[in-house]
Amino acid sequence: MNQTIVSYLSQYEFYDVLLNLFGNNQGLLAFAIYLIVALVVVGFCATVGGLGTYAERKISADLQARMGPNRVGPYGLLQFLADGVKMLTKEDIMPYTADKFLFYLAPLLALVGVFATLAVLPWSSGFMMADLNVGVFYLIAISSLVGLAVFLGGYASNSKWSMLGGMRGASQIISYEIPVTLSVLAITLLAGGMSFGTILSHQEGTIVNWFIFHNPFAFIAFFVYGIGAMAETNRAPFDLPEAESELVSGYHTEYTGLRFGFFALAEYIEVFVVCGVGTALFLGGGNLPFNISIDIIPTQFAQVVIFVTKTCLLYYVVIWARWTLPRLRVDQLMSVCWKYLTPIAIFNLVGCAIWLVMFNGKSLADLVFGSH
Amino acid sequence: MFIELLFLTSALLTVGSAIGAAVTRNIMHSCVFLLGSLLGIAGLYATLGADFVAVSQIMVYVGGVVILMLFAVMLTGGKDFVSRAQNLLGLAPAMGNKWTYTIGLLTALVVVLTNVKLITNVVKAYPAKVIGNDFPSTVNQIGHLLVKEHVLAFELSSVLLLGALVGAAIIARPRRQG
Amino acid sequence: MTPAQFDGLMPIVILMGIAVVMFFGGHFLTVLLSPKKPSHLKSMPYECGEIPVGSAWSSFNIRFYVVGLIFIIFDVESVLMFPVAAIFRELVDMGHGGYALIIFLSFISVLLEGIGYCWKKGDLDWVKSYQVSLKNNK
Amino acid sequence: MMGLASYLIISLILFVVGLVIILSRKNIVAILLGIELVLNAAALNFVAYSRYVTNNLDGHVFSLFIIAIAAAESAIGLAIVIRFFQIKETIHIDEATQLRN
Repeated sequence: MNQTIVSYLSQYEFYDVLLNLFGNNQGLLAFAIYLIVALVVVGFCATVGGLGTYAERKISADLQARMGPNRVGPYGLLQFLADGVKMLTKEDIMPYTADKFLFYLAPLLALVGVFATLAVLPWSSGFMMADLNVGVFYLIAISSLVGLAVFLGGYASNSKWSMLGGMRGASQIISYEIPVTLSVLAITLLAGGMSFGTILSHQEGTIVNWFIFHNPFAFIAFFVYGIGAMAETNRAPFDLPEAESELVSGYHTEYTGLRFGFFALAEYIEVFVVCGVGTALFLGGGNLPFNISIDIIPTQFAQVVIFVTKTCLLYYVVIWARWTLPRLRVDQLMSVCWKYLTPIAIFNLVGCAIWLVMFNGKSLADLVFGSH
Repeated sequence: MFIELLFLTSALLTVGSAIGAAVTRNIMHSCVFLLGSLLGIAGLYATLGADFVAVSQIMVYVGGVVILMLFAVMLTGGKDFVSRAQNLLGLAPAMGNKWTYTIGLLTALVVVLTNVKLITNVVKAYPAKVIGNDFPSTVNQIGHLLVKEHVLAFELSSVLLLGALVGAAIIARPRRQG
Repeated sequence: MTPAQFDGLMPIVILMGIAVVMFFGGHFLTVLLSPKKPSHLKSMPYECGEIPVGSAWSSFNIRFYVVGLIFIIFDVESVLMFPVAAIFRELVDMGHGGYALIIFLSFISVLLEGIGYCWKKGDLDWVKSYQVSLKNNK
Repeated sequence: MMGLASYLIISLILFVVGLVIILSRKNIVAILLGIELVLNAAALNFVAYSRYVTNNLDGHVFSLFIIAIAAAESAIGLAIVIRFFQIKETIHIDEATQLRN
């Protein structure tokens, strides 16, 4: 049942050719395939993270009726490569009063925390790297490492601004993890399992079978998840910990050069991962809204393309929200989380449970159209 | 073969950072070393086939307890946390004089001897089967166990969490300097 | 886990390895490429230009801890609820839906009462928690 | 090499290191840290036995509850430490001698 890329590829005949190439050692071949796929996924996500910065400037530019970056490469597309090279050649300064060991460790924790979530992202029903049957839960757990990295980054650089930013950032990330976990819990209720394979297989068919339209509570849970996810990646109206005007870019004030680059890369990839999880959980990642049989291009690649377009749509909404909504104060930030989001998330969870028991598992569409 | 590799790295990570947590004098470093050993223990759970327990260990300990400890260290006078106690051959901060250590060594010897005797019986009784009884997916079985046999414990744990929440909230509430 | 399922852990370890290799490779490149002109002024923590006074590691307000506390209690609650939620649909199909619902709702309602208590006692609000708690603790 | 004995040895080492931390540290937060290590050593034993000896998952449920109780315990312990610091301005274990402040 757990469909990973290795088990998917093993249906083809070139797999057996490869097998005896590797002296039919099953583990080694799986390791090689996973290594290649991991490098491809990491390269893709790094470019998407880089393009995220480019898209952010371009979209914010045309929201404010000005031209974004267009010098480097056609339409400024290679802007993020230029930023990368600039990061590499900047001097790497560490404040003399800083705590050397933690200052060095914080970006590594952030990077490991974000890259480990890529293992579970469901690109398509066949191309999942690791279809663990604790999939979604593992993703939430590993992304809590980033909150720790934010705190350690803020603490280690021993400047009042970054210390305050680190404390606020860590408390914001951990407090917004509760609404996200509760809305993901509502989806595990509906899907009857935590692995992305079961969640996706429950959303096949037309747009009506997506979990967002399963019942009104799941619909609200999508928005609770969206707001919580935006706050968890320090984006949009919740980016107080790194607010330029107040905390002089918060916890990574003292980080220069490539260390700051790692923090920024981890942040942008995490926004992409969070949007990807949003599409997989609520919008049936990889499943077309209308079921026409596309046999011209193999279904797996079509599903990957559909998954990536849906994620980029959500990414666009996140960037759009950043440049239209004002920034929240600290106490508003915390009261929104604890007094509005968490009660609504618990209400959704209870609602989903009652809905499942009352209509024993049938979605709104099944009741209305009366199918299966 | 991959499993032995994973077992070795997580065992080394666990034991190494546990000893690191004991040896470093800066409390923040020992918190980060505790984090390392907790991640190692999660890896050990993974090699034991307990995938749900490994992930809940990461979620609760790494995402919660360690951050809470770092907050507590910051809230209780971040100033003086390099412990200045005299230390034992420059390694672990020492406590007590040479008598305590001799008695400590004697008890340690007794404890280790009994444990070794115990473990030898266990080793003889259960030889290292490579993959013994493997469970297809632990999450569903844990769910069934929680709902059927351990229902009382499941409900009581919510009462326990409520008690912990209310108690800690009362204790940590800012009051007039009492 | 069956041996094949242990391979499910392989991508996680590989990706973490890639992150570590990328981190140290990046640092190796910066050591090669970037200029190194350390000066005392440059490595002073940023204080909008003034000379930084005192250490930043002074202690902070208590409300950061209350947030962490409530988070960890709800974290443990969601950990215990995930297995039950994962098999909820299976129980509904097996016909024990009502039984599972009772267990699930009683577990949540006990903790909902906890957050209600913190809300009323003023632990959740960020700034006024001192004045409100003074009024409550008269 | 991955038999039951190796897991027992690892949890023994963790237990002993946790005990050393509890005994040798003056900072109360460090003592709580030692308690966490001891609890983890016990939870590891449960899962190891449920893997190699019994073949039901009670060991997993047990270690889940150990994790839950350890989290609640450390939350309360740290709350007490913070109150103690507000009263006594220090978290050195030798100051905690009276029952009333």
